Amino acid sequence: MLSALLVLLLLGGWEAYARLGSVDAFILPAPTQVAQALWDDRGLLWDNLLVTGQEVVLGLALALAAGIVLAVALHLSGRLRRAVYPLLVGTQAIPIVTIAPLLAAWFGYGLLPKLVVVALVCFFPIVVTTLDGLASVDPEQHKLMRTLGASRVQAFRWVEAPAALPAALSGAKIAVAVGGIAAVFAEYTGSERGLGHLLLQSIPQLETPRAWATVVVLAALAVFCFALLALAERRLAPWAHRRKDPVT
Amino acid sequence: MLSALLVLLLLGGWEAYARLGSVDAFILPAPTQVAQALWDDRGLLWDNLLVTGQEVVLGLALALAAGIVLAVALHLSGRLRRAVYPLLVGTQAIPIVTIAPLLAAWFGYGLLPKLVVVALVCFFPIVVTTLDGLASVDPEQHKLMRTLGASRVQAFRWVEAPAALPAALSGAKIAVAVGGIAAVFAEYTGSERGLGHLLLQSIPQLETPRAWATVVVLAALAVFCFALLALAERRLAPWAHRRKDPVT
Amino acid sequence: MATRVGAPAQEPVETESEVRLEGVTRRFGDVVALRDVSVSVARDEVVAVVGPSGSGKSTLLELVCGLQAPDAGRVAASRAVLMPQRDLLLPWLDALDNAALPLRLAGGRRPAARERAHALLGELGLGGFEHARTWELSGGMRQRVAVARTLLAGAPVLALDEPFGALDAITRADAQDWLAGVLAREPRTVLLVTHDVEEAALLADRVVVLSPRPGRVVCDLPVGLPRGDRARSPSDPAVVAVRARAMEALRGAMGPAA
Amino acid sequence: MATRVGAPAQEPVETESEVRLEGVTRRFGDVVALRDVSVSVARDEVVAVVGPSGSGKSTLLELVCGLQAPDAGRVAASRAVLMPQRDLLLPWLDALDNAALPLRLAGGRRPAARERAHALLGELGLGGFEHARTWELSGGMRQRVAVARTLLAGAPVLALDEPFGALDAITRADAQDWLAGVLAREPRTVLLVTHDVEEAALLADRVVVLSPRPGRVVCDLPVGLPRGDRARSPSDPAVVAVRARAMEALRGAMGPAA
Amino acid sequence: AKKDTLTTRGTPQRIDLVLDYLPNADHAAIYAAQATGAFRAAGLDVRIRVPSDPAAPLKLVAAGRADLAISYEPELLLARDKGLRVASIGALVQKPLTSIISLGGKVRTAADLEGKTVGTAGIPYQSAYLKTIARAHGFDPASIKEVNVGFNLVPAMLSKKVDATLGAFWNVEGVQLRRQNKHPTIIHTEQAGVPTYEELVIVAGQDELRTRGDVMRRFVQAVARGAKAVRKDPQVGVDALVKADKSLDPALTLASIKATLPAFFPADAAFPWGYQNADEWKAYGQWMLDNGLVKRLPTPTSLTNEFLPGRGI
Ligand SMILES: Nc1ncnc2c1ncn2[C@@H]1O[C@H](COP(=O)(O)OP(=O)(O)OP(=O)(O)O)[C@@H](O)[C@H]1O
Ligand SMILES: Nc1ncnc2c1ncn2[C@@H]1O[C@H](COP(=O)(O)OP(=O)(O)OP(=O)(O)O)[C@@H](O)[C@H]1O
Ligand SMILES: [Mg+2]
Ligand SMILES: [Mg+2]
Repeated sequence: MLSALLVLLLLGGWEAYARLGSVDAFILPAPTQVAQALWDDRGLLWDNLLVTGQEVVLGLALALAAGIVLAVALHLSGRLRRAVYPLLVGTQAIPIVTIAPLLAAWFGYGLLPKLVVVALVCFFPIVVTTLDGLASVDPEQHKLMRTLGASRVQAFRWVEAPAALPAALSGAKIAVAVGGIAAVFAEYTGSERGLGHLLLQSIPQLETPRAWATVVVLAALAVFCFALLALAERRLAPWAHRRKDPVT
Repeated sequence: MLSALLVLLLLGGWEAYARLGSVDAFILPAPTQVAQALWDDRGLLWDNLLVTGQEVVLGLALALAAGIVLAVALHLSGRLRRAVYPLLVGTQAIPIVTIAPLLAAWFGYGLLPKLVVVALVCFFPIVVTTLDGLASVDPEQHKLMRTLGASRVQAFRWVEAPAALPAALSGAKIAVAVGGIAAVFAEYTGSERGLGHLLLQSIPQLETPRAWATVVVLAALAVFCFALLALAERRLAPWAHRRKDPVT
Repeated sequence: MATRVGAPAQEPVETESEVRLEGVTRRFGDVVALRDVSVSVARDEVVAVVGPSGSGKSTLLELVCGLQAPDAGRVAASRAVLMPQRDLLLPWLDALDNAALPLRLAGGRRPAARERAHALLGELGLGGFEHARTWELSGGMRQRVAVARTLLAGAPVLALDEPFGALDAITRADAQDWLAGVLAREPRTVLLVTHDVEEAALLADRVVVLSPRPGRVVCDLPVGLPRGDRARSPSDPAVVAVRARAMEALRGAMGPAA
Repeated sequence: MATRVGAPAQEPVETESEVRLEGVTRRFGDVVALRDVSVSVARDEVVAVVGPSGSGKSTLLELVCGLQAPDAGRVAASRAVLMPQRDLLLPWLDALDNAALPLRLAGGRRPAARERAHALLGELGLGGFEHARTWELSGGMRQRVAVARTLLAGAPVLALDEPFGALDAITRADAQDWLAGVLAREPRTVLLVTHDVEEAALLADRVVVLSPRPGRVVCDLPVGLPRGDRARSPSDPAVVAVRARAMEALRGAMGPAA
Repeated sequence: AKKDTLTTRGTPQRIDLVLDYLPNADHAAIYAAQATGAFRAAGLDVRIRVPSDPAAPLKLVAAGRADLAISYEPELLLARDKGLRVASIGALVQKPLTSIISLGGKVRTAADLEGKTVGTAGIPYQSAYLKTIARAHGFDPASIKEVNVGFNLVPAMLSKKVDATLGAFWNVEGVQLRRQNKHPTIIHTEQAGVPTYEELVIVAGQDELRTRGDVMRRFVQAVARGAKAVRKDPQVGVDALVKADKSLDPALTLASIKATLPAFFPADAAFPWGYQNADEWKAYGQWMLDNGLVKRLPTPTSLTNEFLPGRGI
């Protein structure tokens, strides 16, 4: 309700702003023009969405796997954490343009370098939140596991993993939201298809409505992935989402 | 110790790989070349670091303020959350190139558009983790506040805010680590100075060692900011960081 | 006096009782925690509630405090503050700040609030632990901090859920004496859940016995000593009598299972 | 039998006692929780520990379980499993899985583990709540789940920290009978912390009384009934006698403050 | 006083100039005009802006968010085809800079491109260049395997992922590769069958031509003076550029300016600096139309030489 209203208000304001010529259409097209482009280019957008979607999904899977394994490894060994964590933080400061030539030299121009870029961008939030989640487990629960004779792995399986799950999912939500844009960057460094490629083509051709339509599709992809994960969260960690207020 | 060893091993391997000519020096310079560039260009790097550092610090401050205010607002109103959260997620999918002309039209070419870009990139992790932190407060603690007659604001001040603090700091750490790269992107939208500008200029000039030296400086900036925040975390939320293991 | 109404609405309650439950039923899914419970507590009266584990005692207190709503019947009560069964100390505050929390919530300044809390913690035998972090306190110490916090809320009605449950016999006797003293000096309306029938008989004006789940009122025993006379000993005949009758009622309610 | 040694190392302990503390001191910063405490528990003996709140009872159990190390003296014990004072049920598991946790940790399959836990929860009066989430249980129910979990760990030594502290008199009596029965069938070495002196006298072969902080052993009272005879009643003269002497010792230890 | 010296008194006129890309040797004339005070002497206070991407300057000028921009002739024609009201008022660089570069001698002439793998930056008209070149040399355009390598034209060659690239500038990457002894083969597109065009042009809003003609004239003439100063002493351009952008390598910039000097001025000395050849524009526009890059033949109003030194009035 409010949601729809807000969106309408926003679109209305934007339309008015664009229509009143406050800013030219090739800088900011009106929503109706974008909608028109969405419709006209639906085939093009859909085909490229499939390409980018594949990159996002596979890249995210890679990021999730790598991120969680890394977080667990760093959590289990304090020495490893002190050694590797700063390096991980450092990786986040590497602009793709700098390593794009290296990635191309190693992996060519196919799907692989895109997956690597998406994974590189997405794994970090997962590592940070998972690690913080693992570290903030109630010490008393650790004691409980020790007294029940649990091994390190078992303590992880029964206490640390479930306790850290909500935090890890926070990180995954961040990753999933930026996954699309990561794929776009990856496509910028050389590709023949995908939404990023489409953007790269539409911007110099001054196809501004198409560029914005592409962005709308990207945003929809992000929101969709995010919503999916938020849903998964409620199923995976019901104890962190119980009703707050029994009295209305 | 292990940390130093690991770094040495990594650098050694890299040096060998680069020196053995497996890959052209214009694609991947050897660490010694990068070190040389770091030394030779120290003045240049330092000057540009100051520019980028300023963008990062101010942009992050903006992101933190906006992120926390937004997270709190979304937390307090479920309707607002349902309306605005998807839009926020959507913003993360907007490639800067698309809105760069708009930013230039609105904010000109000075510091402001850079701050906006940095803030746009950095505020999202803060919103997500803070919101998740606020939502996962123990319902029993909410009951306690209600029975003690606390107002909504007081419940926030005494229970929700401290309980969500560790999660919010997780988000801030992610933000701080990607702040540098956000500033680099921001500088791509047009600037004469800064590390991002330096990087872009080094590409056509084939100054690969300088590009990598710039990346090293960026990484150092990220690690520095991250470490600072990790330190702050231990002081701000000691209860989430108490000793895990009384027995050695 | 706030009124919370379940399904069948009823006419307004008389005002001399500060807490009044009428025909209250509370369900959690298939589990019926309380069935058709009516209890009322007059101003400055102390009513103890005893009953088997799971008979709905904590639920009853949360209803009185407005933290839950009845599924049927009505609940009317002045502002009541709950001391929850699990102490729920906030780990980001030290012992003193935890106890002083209600004073801060009422708008008090930190130094003044801590001073009052300091005195109370001392009376409860926690002198020297004012600055301890919550995880540095023993179980009984935590409970006493929670008691101090509840008292400082200054509400007309106190709903205490096993306030001394984690205390050893001696510390407990001290704490009971202390509470009786406090109530004699500044009378309050108290609903006291306890698993100790002797404690009930010692501190209360009336003892309400609940049946096993679904909780119903089995009997409502007046202690029969003058209201306000709080200096009792376990050997007072009235106390011994009520204790025995309550035990009997409990046993009877538990039936052949016991 | 694991040995944990504090500052002054000593010679090996004899093996007939399954738990042995010798001259143990434990400090937390300025707070001395235990000072020069020596206790030993023979195989299958049940020793109750009573003492004022904050006297170091929980600390003593954690020392025995190897969760803390002494600052001085030595601790030697077979594998001991702790039932912590706060139940520490895991919110991501239901009641049954919480109770079955130690079986799973020992490598058991889920169906078999849940079956054993199911039986035990039934004996403890929790039939029908096997699938309840932890936050749907009452205080006393949570505690019983924790007791079941501890028993299922199958360790030779049980360290129980107020296992029945949140139970009403009747449920508690049932639980005590049940525990006595379990121990009669399959004897175990037990260290039982309780604030209820009667419970101590009813269940234990010996009652150790600790002084207020810093905890020291004030006296060590044998109940004087044959080991293994666990079917006692509160009115047994031996029980009554030990109860009285323990109370006296406690009062004495608390000194003029009481 | 010389005819092209227009000195204005009073407060200088503020001009926002958006470059096509980061400052480089191509902009030597502009920075020289700034450094030698030619702008100030012309009563202009020029603020040089570096854009977000090469497509932005045209949009900003068309939207009135900038006064002038540096852009590319093909981009300008494309923009006009999309309805942006912009026009070129002078050529900053007279020739195409976009070139085919190859390392390792695999491609020595345009004819060698047959059957080769060529990296491009993925810009649409680059494909059209390749097709035109293929046809001009009598081989099947389909035999060229085009790979979009984004920013990484040179690295793609260095890592031998492509045999040649189309898109790098012969006066920047080409010069630098030569200086680094990589022995690049450089093929200029206009010599390989693509119609010639002016790589960099000064762009103004079409509606401003009338209203602010005086300012445009002063601007173009000041830049012309900068260009002449650079021709006289390339070091002037180097100093001005490096002062404005410390990340530029002086030696490379000097080499690059020297290499570009011939393209800074019309081949025929009879024409003033900045002269645009309308016939060449027409031919290039026709080529764009033929290759489907624009929908209509560009009109002559795409360019005007009216504001050049010694023209108009
Ligand atoms: N939030 C809840 N969700 C589901 N069931 C609940 C909830 N709270 C209480 N119950 C159920 O209601 C019944 C009464 O619980 P309550 O906590 O009131 O018992 P109690 O008398 O306080 O017991 P105890 O003495 O053990 O604390 C129990 O069967 C319990 O499982
Ligand atoms: N982790 C800790 N850090 C600091 N002090 C502690 C810690 N654990 C226990 N103490 C202190 O040690 C003393 C003994 O605590 P312990 O929990 O053993 O008492 P207890 O006998 O179990 O009391 P209760 O009956 O109230 O549970 C207390 O003064 C307590 O404050
Ligand atoms: Mg209860
Ligand atoms: Mg204890």
